[in-house]
Amino acid sequence: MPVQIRGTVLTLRRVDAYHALTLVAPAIATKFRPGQFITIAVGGPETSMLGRRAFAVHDVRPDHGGTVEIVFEARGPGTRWLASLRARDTLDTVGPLGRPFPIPRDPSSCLLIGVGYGSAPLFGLAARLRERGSSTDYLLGGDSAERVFGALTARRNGRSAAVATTDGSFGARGAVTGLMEQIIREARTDVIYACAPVPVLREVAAIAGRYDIPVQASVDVPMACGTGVCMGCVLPVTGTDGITRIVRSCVDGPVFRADLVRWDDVGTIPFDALGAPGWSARGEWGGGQPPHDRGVIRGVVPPGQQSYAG
Amino acid sequence: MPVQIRGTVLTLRRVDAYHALTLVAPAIATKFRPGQFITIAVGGPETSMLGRRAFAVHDVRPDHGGTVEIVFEARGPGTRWLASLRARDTLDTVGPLGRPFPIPRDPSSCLLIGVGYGSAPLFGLAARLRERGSSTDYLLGGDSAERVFGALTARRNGRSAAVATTDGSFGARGAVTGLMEQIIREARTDVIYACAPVPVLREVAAIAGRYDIPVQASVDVPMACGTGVCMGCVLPVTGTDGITRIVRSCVDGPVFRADLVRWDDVGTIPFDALGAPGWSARGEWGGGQPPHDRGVIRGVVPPGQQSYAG
Amino acid sequence: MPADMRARLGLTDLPNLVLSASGCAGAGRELAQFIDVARVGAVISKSIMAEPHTGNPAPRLAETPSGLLNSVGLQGPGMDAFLQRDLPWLLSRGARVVVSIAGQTIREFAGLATRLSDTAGVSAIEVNLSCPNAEDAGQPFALDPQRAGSVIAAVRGSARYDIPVFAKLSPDVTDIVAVASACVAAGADGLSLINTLLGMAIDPVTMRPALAGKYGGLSGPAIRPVAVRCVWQVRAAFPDVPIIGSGGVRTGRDALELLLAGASMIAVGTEIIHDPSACSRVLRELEEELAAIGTDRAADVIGQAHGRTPRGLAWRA
Amino acid sequence: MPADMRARLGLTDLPNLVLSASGCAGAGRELAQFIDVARVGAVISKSIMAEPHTGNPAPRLAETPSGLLNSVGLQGPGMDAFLQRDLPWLLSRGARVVVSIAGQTIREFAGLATRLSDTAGVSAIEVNLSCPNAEDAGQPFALDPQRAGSVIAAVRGSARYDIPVFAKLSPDVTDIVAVASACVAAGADGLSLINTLLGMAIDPVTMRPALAGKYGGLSGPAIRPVAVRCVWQVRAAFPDVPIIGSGGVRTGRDALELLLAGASMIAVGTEIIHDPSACSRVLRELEEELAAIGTDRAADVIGQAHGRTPRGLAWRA
Ligand SMILES: Cc1cc2nc3c(=O)[nH]c(=O)nc-3n(C[C@H](O)[C@H](O)[C@H](O)COP(=O)(O)OP(=O)(O)OC[C@H]3O[C@@H](n4cnc5c(N)ncnc54)[C@H](O)[C@@H]3O)c2cc1C
Ligand SMILES: Cc1cc2nc3c(=O)[nH]c(=O)nc-3n(C[C@H](O)[C@H](O)[C@H](O)COP(=O)(O)OP(=O)(O)OC[C@H]3O[C@@H](n4cnc5c(N)ncnc54)[C@H](O)[C@@H]3O)c2cc1C
Ligand SMILES: Cc1cc2nc3c(=O)[nH]c(=O)nc-3n(C[C@H](O)[C@H](O)[C@H](O)COP(=O)(O)O)c2cc1C
Ligand SMILES: Cc1cc2nc3c(=O)[nH]c(=O)nc-3n(C[C@H](O)[C@H](O)[C@H](O)COP(=O)(O)O)c2cc1C
Ligand code: FES
Ligand code: FES
Repeated sequence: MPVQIRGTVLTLRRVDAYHALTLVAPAIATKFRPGQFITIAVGGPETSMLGRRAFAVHDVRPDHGGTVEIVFEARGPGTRWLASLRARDTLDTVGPLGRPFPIPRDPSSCLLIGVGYGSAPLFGLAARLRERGSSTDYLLGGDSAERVFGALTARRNGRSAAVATTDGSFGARGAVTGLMEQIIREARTDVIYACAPVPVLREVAAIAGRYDIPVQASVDVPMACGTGVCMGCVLPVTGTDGITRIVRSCVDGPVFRADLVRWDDVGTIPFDALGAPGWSARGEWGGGQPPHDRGVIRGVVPPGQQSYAG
Repeated sequence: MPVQIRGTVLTLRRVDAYHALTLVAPAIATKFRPGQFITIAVGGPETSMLGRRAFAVHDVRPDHGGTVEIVFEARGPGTRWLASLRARDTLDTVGPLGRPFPIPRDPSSCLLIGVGYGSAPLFGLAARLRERGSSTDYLLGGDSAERVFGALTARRNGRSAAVATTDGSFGARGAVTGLMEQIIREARTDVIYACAPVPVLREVAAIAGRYDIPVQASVDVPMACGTGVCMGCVLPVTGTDGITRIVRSCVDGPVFRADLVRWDDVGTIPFDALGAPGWSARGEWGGGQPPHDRGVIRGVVPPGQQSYAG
Repeated sequence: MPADMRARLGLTDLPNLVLSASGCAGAGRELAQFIDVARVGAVISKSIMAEPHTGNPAPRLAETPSGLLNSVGLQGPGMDAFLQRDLPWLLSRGARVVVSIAGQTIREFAGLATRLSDTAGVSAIEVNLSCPNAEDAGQPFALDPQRAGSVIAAVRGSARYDIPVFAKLSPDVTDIVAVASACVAAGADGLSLINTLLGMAIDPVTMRPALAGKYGGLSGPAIRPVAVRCVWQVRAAFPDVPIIGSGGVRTGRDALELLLAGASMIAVGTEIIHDPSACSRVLRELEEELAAIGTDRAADVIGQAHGRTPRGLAWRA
Repeated sequence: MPADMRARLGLTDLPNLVLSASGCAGAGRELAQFIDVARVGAVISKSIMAEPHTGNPAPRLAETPSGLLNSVGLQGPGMDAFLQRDLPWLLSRGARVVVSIAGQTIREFAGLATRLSDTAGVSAIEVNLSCPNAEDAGQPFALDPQRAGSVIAAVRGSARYDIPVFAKLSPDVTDIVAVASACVAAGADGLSLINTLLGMAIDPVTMRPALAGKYGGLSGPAIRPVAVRCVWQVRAAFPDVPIIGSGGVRTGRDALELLLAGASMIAVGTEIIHDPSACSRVLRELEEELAAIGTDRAADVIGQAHGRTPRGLAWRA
């Protein structure tokens, strides 16, 4: 169960392109499992920013009763505000939230893929995996060298660590997916964990699929509440019953089995999703057009066929 | 001419019930004259608070090219935000604004009346008055001892200094106006300067009127822009031509000749004000009712007789 | 002594008058991780449709200054699942439940009301009139007094006599009193206002509407002045009709503002997204506000701002 | 190379498309202490009435979350004083001037337009339709398509042919496109939107309306999503009618949002109260935004968000 607390800023420091923020938050630290995230209310008591900001937990430590560390990029107004904080400031913090990374029962060869700040949650996961006797290979990426987070730690702790950057300033030039197959073959990967932008995850899932390797993907979808009340963070995901549902990534994720996420339909309502306009509980098509003609509801829905109010 | 600058916080400290904030603001410090004020935008880059906050300048000093000190009470969200600042923070600051206290040409016996943070602007004024050979007597007040600002300085620099507090915790019990007549008689006061809430100023004006002593009153009326563009800070003031106008206290004040302010009509539109519904340029009454029946437009105006939109 | 915060909703006694607004409290379970749902005045359900409904594609939310734009599009499990799963759960936890209903035709609304009448534990029905009217090119019912009234008449006619029916109004109209009037005439036992304002945001990076649904409903503190005005106008016209006031309530002080304007109950919406324990915090803060002004019963401040004699202008005092 | 920011208003070339909104720039002199008024696209005057007018009693302003409520009530010196003092001053400083006019009857509006037609240096007339209609119980003209159209027809009929007439619309209507349509049909050369939203605040200390005028107009970033939506809807209906977009513009990015939605010019209002140099800052920031997206001419982005093919969803990229 998540808790809501006022966490106190212990330290805030620059790490290349990112900021690392350590919060004193015992109630969160003690419950946390790798892959879970926290949300923070930003902007102070009279804030104009109503959405909570979600961050993967990078590290938890026992000092001060329990601290939680996040690593973030100051990209928009909320994260810029966070970057302006100082020690002893306090933050309305909720966590731990979401489904953690599942850990394989038996020792396995695990490949951990992180892009940008997506690498942050992988190190805690790796520690847990190693505790259980698994091996960890890292594949980290980013736009440029200063946006590859944690390469040093990966080198130190991983069985192997590969890096790819878009501009080639560190490691191979290109996307992390360019290096994937080679690593999979060399490391005889059993399981992949990935935390990256949606297009990268989609590609990771496709490649892994060809090798029949299960992928646990942590998705980065815009969130507002993080607790499941706003229905803002939805993705189309197929259940083990074969039915596609529009699920909330904050409570049903952020970690999903990548083969169940309908990556090509992210940002759409697939026509065969439970409760979609064309969907029918009895398996009949509601309208006259054949299913493939109805396609998906994409982007701009004609007004009048939808409700803007909630 | 006022300027808009980013002032840097040099120091912020508690002074009894108040906070004293010193800003590095050379362009304002060099132009400032006692009685003028500055405005500050509060809440940071994504602020939800659009009104600028007005503060009398308490002190200017030459260090760092010129600093400006204000003294404020953290009473609402904007001033609470100001109270949370730290050295080196920067503030969008505009000043110096408004009409300063006029200084008598000839040496005079001046009584300076301040209530609460209203005392703040009096000390710079006193220095200027003494430079011109005038004497200064102080009469300071507040709800309680810790809300009387600057009594020590007043004792040190003034010819005399009297104090009154509502709860009697410092000086006489009651309002400053209770001590006024005695001081006026003893000090043979020629001119009064007063900075206090409107009801106190009204009373000061009434008493001084009986002794025929001119009062320069600095009014504390809610402001939003401080530069004259919003028309929010209006008061009914009679001109030397005998015509009452609805004037902006930020540009036509904050210092007014107290005998010209229509204290009883503050918060109303007197029927005989220039441009009031009953007013006519030719001195005839527009309607059928006698003037005294039309009264003033007070408080809630029937909708439809006014425009809410600007 | 803390003030008496109780309220009455038809036959149901509410422990307090701070409710959770429709669509902002999930199915109740999400909220229960942070607060005791039995201590919320009542939980207003997400608007329930007859069938399961996916809602709109993502992105569905955009942040705006002191506001939130949403085009969730009434995603929900449908009435069956609600009655089988969500309602019993809420009742088992001791919550009082107002069921918000959403239909695209008058018949659908009537059918939903009938279903709810066979069910125990429904404290009231809130009719979400902002739903698109399938028979009128998708225009929300709430925009037209006559259409709004027809929906309310149908729901009132189908709902069990002892379940109060509240009409939830949209502020996107020239004359909200006219819509309120039509709903009251059609038998509404109470009014709920305001729903979101029609708004839009453009993403400067994609240069396209930020929401997949293009338009969104604007909520949050940004709209509070509109909510206060609407509550005030409707209260002035119908001083005896209970009003659930919502729109930008963030603090106890905001709740007090709506009560003074004439709301008899308060619903907290967007602030739950921002602070999952908002309902209990707002209640506590409201108690403090009432204590500060020396009021024993929250009910005593309802509509007080309409008093004839101005209490004087604060800044003159 | 900085983008070409020019715009055209009837026969007048504007150096740029960032204007100061009516009622938020004083008589121009106040602004000139902080920025060069010759570099503002145009100064839209405070709405001018025929006679001097005191406006409403104080308090006239209340701060709300990301917004401001005002009931200034059109305080002003009247047309004579404006023509003798304020207009010549602005022209002497090299500013382009749009004169906003306010009347309480159709005849008054027509009379004001006639007066302005005898005057040199009026780049356009903006008709403030939110004025209370004395012949209709004080209902603002802007709330009724037919009444709004009548005012515009009268003004267009009285104004010199070469002075463009812009109708300033209120968002407080069920169907803003219907009002826009009536104004265009009546001869409006352009539309200005949006004016403030009707709102209200209660002072929790006095327990009375915070504004002496009770109701106030809500402005500022809080209302931007409503402004974007209104501009979008009107642009979709009348792609060839120039729109002055206003409502919560605080930054160059906000200005870009309104341009993309379909405004051809931008008016900055409340932000001038918050930042006296807002007009020049917004212009500079807009130039930077345009440079970032590689646009040579501001005019090229106008209405671009209406493009048919979605450019993809930002967060998928
Ligand atoms: C499960 C999860 C874990 C995350 N972990 C990290 C992390 O470890 N480090 C990090 O730097 N970032 C992380 N993010 C992304 C982070 O939440 C956003 O970068 C941040 O919210 C942007 O806030 P802003 O004010 O800077 O930007 P804005 O664009 O102004 O944000 C506006 C609104 O959109 C939401 N939003 C915008 N982009 C995102 C996004 N990519 N994800 C979620 N919400 C978004 C914000 O929450 C807010 O409500 C994570 C996101 C999720 C969902
Ligand atoms: C000329 C002048 C000089 C002043 N000098 C001082 C000073 O030296 N020290 C000090 O503590 N205060 C001073 N004030 C009052 C100070 O401006 C207000 O206390 C402050 O703006 C309140 O802001 P807030 O956010 O705390 O309160 P809020 O009540 O949240 O303010 C909301 C809005 O109302 C306006 N407002 C509310 N009360 C006042 C008020 N009394 N005066 C002006 N605006 C108000 C604010 O500017 C803001 O726009 C002065 C006011 C004026 C007009
Ligand atoms: C994400 C979201 C979903 C909503 N869903 C509904 C809904 O299903 N039915 C409804 O009547 N109102 C819905 N609303 C409107 C709220 O119930 C409320 O009336 C409105 O948001 C104003 O209150 P607020 O500012 O406190 O949020 C929704 C609002 C939000 C923000
Ligand atoms: C204090 C104030 C006074 C205003 N006066 C007028 C006016 O006289 N005439 C008018 O048409 N609009 C007036 N407006 C409305 C603005 O011109 C503008 O349309 C509106 O505030 C929305 O833009 P904004 O959010 O940028 O302020 C006024 C607004 C404010 C805040
Ligand atoms: S972020 Fe609100 S439901 Fe997931
Ligand atoms: S504060 Fe805006 S005119 Fe004085």
